[in-house]
Amino acid sequence: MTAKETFDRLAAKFPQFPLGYLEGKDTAILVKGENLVGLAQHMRDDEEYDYCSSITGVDYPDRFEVVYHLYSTKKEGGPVILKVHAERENPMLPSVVSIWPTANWQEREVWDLMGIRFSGHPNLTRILMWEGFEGHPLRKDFPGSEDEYIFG
Amino acid sequence: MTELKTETITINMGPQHPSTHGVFRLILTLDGETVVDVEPVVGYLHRNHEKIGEKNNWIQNTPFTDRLDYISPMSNEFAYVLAVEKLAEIEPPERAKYIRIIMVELNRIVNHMIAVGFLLNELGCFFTPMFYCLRWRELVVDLYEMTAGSRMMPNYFWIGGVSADLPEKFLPECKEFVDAVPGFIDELERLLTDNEILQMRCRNVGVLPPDVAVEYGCTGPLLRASGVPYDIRKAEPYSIYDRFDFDIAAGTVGDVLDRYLVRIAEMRQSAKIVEQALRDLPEGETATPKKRKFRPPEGDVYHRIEAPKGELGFYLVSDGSENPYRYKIRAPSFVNLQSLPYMCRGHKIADVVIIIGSIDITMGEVDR
Amino acid sequence: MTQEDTVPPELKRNVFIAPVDWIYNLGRAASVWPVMFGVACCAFEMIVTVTSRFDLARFGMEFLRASPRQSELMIVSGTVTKKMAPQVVRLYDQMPEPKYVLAMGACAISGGPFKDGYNVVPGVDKLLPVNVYVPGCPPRPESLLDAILKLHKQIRAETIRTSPWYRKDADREIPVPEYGPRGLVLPKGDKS
Amino acid sequence: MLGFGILKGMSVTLRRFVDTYVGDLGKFPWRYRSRPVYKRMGITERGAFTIQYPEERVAMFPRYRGPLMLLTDPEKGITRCIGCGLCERTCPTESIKVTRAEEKVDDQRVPETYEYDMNTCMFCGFCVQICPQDALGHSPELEMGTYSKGDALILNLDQMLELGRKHAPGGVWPLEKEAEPS
Repeated sequence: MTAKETFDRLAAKFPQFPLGYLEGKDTAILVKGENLVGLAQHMRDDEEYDYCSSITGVDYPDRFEVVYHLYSTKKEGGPVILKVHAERENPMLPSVVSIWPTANWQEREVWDLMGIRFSGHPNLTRILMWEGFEGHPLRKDFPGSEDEYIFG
Repeated sequence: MTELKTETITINMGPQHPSTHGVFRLILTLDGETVVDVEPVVGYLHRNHEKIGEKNNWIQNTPFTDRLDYISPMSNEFAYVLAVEKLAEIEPPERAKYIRIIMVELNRIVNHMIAVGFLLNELGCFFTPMFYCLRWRELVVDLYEMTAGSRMMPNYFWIGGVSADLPEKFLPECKEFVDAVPGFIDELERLLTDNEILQMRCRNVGVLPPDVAVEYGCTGPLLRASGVPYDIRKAEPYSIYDRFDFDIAAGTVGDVLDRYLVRIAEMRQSAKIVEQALRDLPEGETATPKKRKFRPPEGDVYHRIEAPKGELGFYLVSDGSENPYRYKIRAPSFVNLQSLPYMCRGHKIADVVIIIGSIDITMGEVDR
Repeated sequence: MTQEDTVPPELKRNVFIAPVDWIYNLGRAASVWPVMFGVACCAFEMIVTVTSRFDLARFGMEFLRASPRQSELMIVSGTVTKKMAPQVVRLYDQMPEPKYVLAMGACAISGGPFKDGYNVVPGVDKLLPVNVYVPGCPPRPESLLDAILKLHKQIRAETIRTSPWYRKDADREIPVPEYGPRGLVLPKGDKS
Repeated sequence: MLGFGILKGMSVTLRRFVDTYVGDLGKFPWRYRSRPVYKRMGITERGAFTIQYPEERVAMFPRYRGPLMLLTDPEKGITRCIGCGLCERTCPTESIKVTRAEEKVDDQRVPETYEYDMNTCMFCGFCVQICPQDALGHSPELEMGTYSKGDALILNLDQMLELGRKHAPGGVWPLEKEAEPS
């Protein structure tokens, strides 16, 4: 099944969700943040996309984008890629941990390095950096860190 | 009989601990000897791969991928190179494709040997099986050094091919090695598989049911040991894996012993693939001409391969310049490690160590 | 003529110390036990150095010790990150004296390929006094063995009179860094 | 049967143990001769696997990537390097600094200074492969450990040329000489 067919079926099924179709190397479906959980629930329960491979945050000049790569361990077929946009100021998206528990650490990583909050996450703390670190290093405007500790 | 109620205690394990495969910390909540909860703390080897990857240009990133999962460098390069080739629509020459498969499958043999060796090490069989396994690793790193020039960080795969053709001695030596692998695995199995200590300590320890394994996003031997025969080499054949004849090993129970058996079976299958690749290896070019910089077209791409530890994916965003705009690594160890608390609950503290060993993590990849 | 007149005052104690030094250093150089402290990629090459092909035990080092309390050499094998830095210093402080540090690989020397990272300490010598540096990424096991032989040479040249280990006045405890909002900071309540 | 697996495992270990020493005895005088070996033990051979390092060395493979050296053209007697600085620009860790001399020697551009910084080098080999003149090579030097970092680990032009003359008198890399099989 091609990505276009998947998109058409989803768009027909959810007329209330405005979905966007993004052409590219990997075709993606653009979802609005508030519709993400509903669509994800459908993808897991009815379409058998039970395996969420990767959650990535990208820092574009005008927006943040979170990309979800969904696969199925039960049926053939390439990935379904969901893309969600978040605004630059105080980005906030719903968490999908309740649907795919694998999102737990990956969302924590996105929060730690990219600074996108996920509402409804059970334990949204820093994972790779320490608690109390300021800033989110993978943002393009991260100034770099400074130490005042030097062995003398 | 009433059960004794005890207070739970919290103990810290790591970051410097001989059994944590590097710098990895666990906060264990214990009720006596029984594990109530485990909280893994990672990030002690966070080396900023993704930030540095955005600073480097596309070609300069290959040696950095070697340092992700430093036990299987060739697989990391393979994933990155395939992702860039998908983005820029480059087709490597036929011979290079076969050479890549040979290297990656040799890597899988080494990785699983080390995983089995470390698992035995953590069972208390201190370093004797490890020495056997590492002796065989030496033979493979010799092949790497002969071909690429470095034991651990070969930097051998290039975008559009491999950096150099195989040396003359490679083919006979590789053949000799691959022919000897089944014999060695037989010996390892004679030494280990029927061993009561191994059976008693590993059977029904750290059981991960198939549905939970999929929920947690586990891949690789961890998922297959739970009885889900999901292998990206078969499910979504990349490169030229559809030309080889091999089987997917799968377990039934999903405990530590099954993971050990799956790894043993995968080593045999890898040896089989290398044998076929050596047989079919065509003559010809191995690389497109070397460039210092190149600019792939705009776009984003995700490519994943079946690395020895699980699904290794690269998500690359290009804005048409010579540096990646976003360079994200989906590391198998990082995702697989999430299932550790689930597997450890209810077991004794000594079992935590072997459960970590059976997941087979590398901290360079977990923390990136 | 008494002994006080013939022996110059600065030599008086050396006459006895020189052979003591020699025997003492010989014993110490032949049994430098490293701590099992693998940080990153180089750790694997360190483990390989222990195994049968290169056999570290030939140099009196037997096997890597799991506890810093029983060891005197810390092979810093890999990138020391800022998150790991307090633990590295704490491990070093826990080792009994005399203690030596061997920086293995480019990352431990200067941060190596990751020196630009926001979470990487640019060289372990920013934290600890380092005795021997081994370049390489990672160094071959032979290079590590050679560095250990160089360390033996350094140990044999030590004298009891000048080594910092045998002085009472020296302040040797290294302050453990703490996590700050922008990087490592000095522990609070400590003079610079 | 309880314990059978353990006995079987112990017999494998014991057989290996005996094998090693019996195999080693068979090669007694040869085994302790100090000479570079290509490989200590093959897959099928028996005997101790250990390389007695300071006395006995593994011969490096021709493609082994060690510290950099500058190759000298044996006919002209000067370096092949023209100081173009391509290696400097391709280095991922910024470990190379080259400046070009004003005057030509023998109708060829030459470098004035060359600084190779082993503090940060990650031995990826890009500089050697990108060099348009094939003037760079990897030396099979192993004993590079020092007691101090910084300047002690930076090789300058003369040191690199000397390394090149020592290890590659023919002025080509990969080094031609194949190690003798053991």
